[in-house]
Amino acid sequence: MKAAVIRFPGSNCDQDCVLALSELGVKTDYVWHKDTSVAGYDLVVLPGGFSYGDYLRCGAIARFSPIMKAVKEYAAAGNLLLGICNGFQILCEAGLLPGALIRNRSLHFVCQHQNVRVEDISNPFLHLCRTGARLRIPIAHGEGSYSADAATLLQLERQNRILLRYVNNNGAAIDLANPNGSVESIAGIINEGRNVFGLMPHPERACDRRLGSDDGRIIFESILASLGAISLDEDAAAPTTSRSLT
Amino acid sequence: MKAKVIVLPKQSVLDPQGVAVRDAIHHHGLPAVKAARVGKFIELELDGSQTEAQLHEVCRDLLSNPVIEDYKLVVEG
Amino acid sequence: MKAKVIVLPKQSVLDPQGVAVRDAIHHHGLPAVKAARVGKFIELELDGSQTEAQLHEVCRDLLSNPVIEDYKLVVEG
Amino acid sequence: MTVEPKITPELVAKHGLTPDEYERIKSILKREPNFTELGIFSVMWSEHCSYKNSRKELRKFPTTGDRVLVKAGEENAGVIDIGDGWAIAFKMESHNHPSAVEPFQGAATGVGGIIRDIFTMGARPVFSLNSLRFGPITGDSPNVKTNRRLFAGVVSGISHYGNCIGIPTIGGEVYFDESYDGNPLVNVFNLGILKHEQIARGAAKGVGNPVFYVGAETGRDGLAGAAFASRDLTEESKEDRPAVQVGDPFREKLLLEACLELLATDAVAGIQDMGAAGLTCSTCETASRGGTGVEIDLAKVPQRETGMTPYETMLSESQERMLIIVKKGHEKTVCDIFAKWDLPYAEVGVVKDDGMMRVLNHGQVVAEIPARQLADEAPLYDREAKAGATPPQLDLAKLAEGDNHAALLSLLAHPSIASKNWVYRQYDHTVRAGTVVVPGSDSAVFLVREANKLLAATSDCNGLYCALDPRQGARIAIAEGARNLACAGAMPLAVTDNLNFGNPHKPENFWQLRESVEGLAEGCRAFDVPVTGGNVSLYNESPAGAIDPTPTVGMVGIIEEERHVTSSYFKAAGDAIILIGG
Ligand SMILES: Nc1ncnc2c1ncn2[C@@H]1O[C@H](COP(=O)(O)OP(=O)(O)O)[C@@H](O)[C@H]1O
Repeated sequence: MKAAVIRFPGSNCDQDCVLALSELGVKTDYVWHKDTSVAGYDLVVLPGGFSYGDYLRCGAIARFSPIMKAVKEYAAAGNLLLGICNGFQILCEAGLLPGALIRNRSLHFVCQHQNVRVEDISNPFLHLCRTGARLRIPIAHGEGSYSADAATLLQLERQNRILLRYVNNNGAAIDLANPNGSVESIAGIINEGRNVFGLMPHPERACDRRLGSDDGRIIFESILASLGAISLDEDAAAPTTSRSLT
Repeated sequence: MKAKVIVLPKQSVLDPQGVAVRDAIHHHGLPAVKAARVGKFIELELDGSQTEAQLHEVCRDLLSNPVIEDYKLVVEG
Repeated sequence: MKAKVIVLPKQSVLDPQGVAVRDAIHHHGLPAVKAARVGKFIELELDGSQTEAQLHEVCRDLLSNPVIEDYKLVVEG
Repeated sequence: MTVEPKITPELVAKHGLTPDEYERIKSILKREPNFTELGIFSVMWSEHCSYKNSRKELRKFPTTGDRVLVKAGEENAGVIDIGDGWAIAFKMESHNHPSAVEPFQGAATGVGGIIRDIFTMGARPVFSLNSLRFGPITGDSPNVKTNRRLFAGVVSGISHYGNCIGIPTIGGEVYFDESYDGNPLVNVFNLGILKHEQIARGAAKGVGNPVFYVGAETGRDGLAGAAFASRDLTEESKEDRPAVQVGDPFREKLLLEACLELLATDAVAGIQDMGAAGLTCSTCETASRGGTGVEIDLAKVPQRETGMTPYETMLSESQERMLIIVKKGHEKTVCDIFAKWDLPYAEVGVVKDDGMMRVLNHGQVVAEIPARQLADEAPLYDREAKAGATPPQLDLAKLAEGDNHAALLSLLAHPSIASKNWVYRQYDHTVRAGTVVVPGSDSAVFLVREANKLLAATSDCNGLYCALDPRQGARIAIAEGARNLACAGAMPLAVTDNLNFGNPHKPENFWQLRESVEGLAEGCRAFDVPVTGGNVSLYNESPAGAIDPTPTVGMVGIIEEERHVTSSYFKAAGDAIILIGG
């Protein structure tokens, strides 16, 4: 299998994503934002960062970059597309996912290790987890508060498209554990076709136990398994709680 | 020739900046301010070769996000 | 009763947002836009018990940063 | 053409030059300088660029060692060997004065400046630290409100720039004390990684080589900021301050990637960032280091504003710009890479063999100065040093008996001691997927993946100790740094320092500077760590007085084995607690 990490000029998690995938044995290429094709890839990642400085709104300008036309066609054909942090913002701006990400309610950038709960595993990105599993993954964003109107939320809920929620150490999605004011503590959602996943936490920063958590690996491993690139003993891989050190 | 674009969060959308500004004004000792909303003001200098429809397109597609924001466009001169 | 405050970066100060917006508009296919400046738009709802001088003070001390920004205040109604 | 002002003694004084210094300028030029040349001398001979009041003291630092690849003062930053062909470049720099005027942009552009210093060396920046000082922030007095605004503004400025460019800020320190009322200190540190053979030099080598300007267009920002940083802050400084520099981290990210991509080719003969004194500093320093001359034409410099005079263009401190000496024949490589990253670039001049810094405007000479004398022969001063009044001694016997429990709580609640989570939560400290020990412990620990090396870093200085005894305080700062590293499992490698003091013309301030430098030097010898570079910030003084002497130390160590990595938190109930030392 082959993965592509899109490189916008202000991407800054592109190298981390390539590293995480490469360490799992995936051949991964950088694809420049001025390119116009993602043909031949089995996974496309929109990495975190500040794509075009994020001067207007996060992801607003990136949405119009030349590569995005190809990315949209690629997604429309049912291929796997993962947007992390700024990548999630771009997916929303581009209309590939509903809703929008607005300024954190504290008005401050927030960087910390964060618990998130897996809400649904009937998708290619989390199927190796157990529903309700708690993952500990870093977040780092200033505009990560998910916002959508009531009709959209209802639809997301009904179609089991909310995949991750911010929770506390006991796995409860209480307001105190919500780092940015996201509606219904939403940390990640999927599209109707269940092939486009956007999330604010950074799984690529949680793939190495030395960094305090390798809970992010399960997301990449799920992707690989669903593409048939690895076969895993599901029980061994599925954490019911965090596998992190602390 | 100039265009001015005002982009404001929709009434239904949470505006944490607006709340923070109102609270700060109260702290400053001016309770007369009942509410505040914070948006963007964008001033464009034009050479006249554009149409108003083109400007609206830019406002809708780029300068604002219709999911959470409304915009107002005024072309001058 | 309402007040509207426009805050813009001073002319001599670099406005990276403005440059990014202009470039994005060009990419979008509208070369007619020669320059862009991006600032803030703040709408205040008032109960009428304030004076204009108080509002100016809030604009100067709180809503704008006089070192790099200018503001304009319009009180309505 | 605008008519340039006539040079008068008042104008000379306004440029911060003494009559003696002016005479020296005339003897170097063998004539009167014109207005542009006067401006050029004034910035190059400011304390900020020439260290004319501190250089003799700085020579007391130990700067050599087995691991030193590039020594302090030779280039933009020192370079230290960390084994297996890998090296690190690191340095600390202050942005105190700009942050006092505009905390957000002042701190942000400080981060941008130190990062440029590091990638100018050919290194990829991998993490940052920050060391901050403010006046008290609890209470309601106007001073306290200002301090809170400065504190919040500085932290969000660092957060904005560092997060956007994608370099984690993994540690630092914050102290609050009256002596910093109105005189905040913002010291920022960056470290980069490179292979030995990748070390880039800031020298204009190769007569006939073209000189390129790359990066952001030049505007009137920060005109004469270096001179501004070499004065006391007064009420008027708010009036005559230079146009504030605004940082653009997005542009700098592009510049960083483009420069590293270019340095990986064989096209570059020399590279230098445009920091304080921008074009002036970069042209004369590269010429001086290369033993060559440089000629540039200002008409070719990308400009953001219209109608800029040669004086303004030469003295502008616009951010995110670099000067690159390109090997002749490799021009296209430069153009291709900078076009790819959508950055402005221009061939603005050429390397000459006559030792002159020659500035043209549309082909007409507007300044012509011997480069080496301008860059390296600023007058050096021995200032008078005299110990100030002995600080009052605390009589322990007279301390009132109190409620220990309440005393402990109030200590823990003091902003200097309380958790700094509010600060470092705003800094992206996990980007680059290498932070092994996050902020909150004694030292941060970072895994540099490209080199597979574990580094630890810390910044330390207790200004109060230094006020009581600057020599002892400085030694303590080094010892504290070394202890913090040891507690993370690391062996200290080297030190960078930022000397923050008051006006050096006052004998007691100069005495503090001298004592502190000697104390730092003693500390470094004791731990066998060289100083690889740093920065001097004097004139941290308001009408209320000078700051406490603050020789901030940034120390880096290496952890040989992963199992040595240690953090400072209690891990589990029942673990033994042992107190050692004392
Ligand atoms: N400005 C800052 N930026 C990032 N981290 C900081 C900052 N200030 C303090 N910290 C972190 O908070 C922790 C405690 O700092 P400090 O109180 O200086 O520790 P100590 O007194 O034990 O040396 C350290 O890990 C330090 O790196």
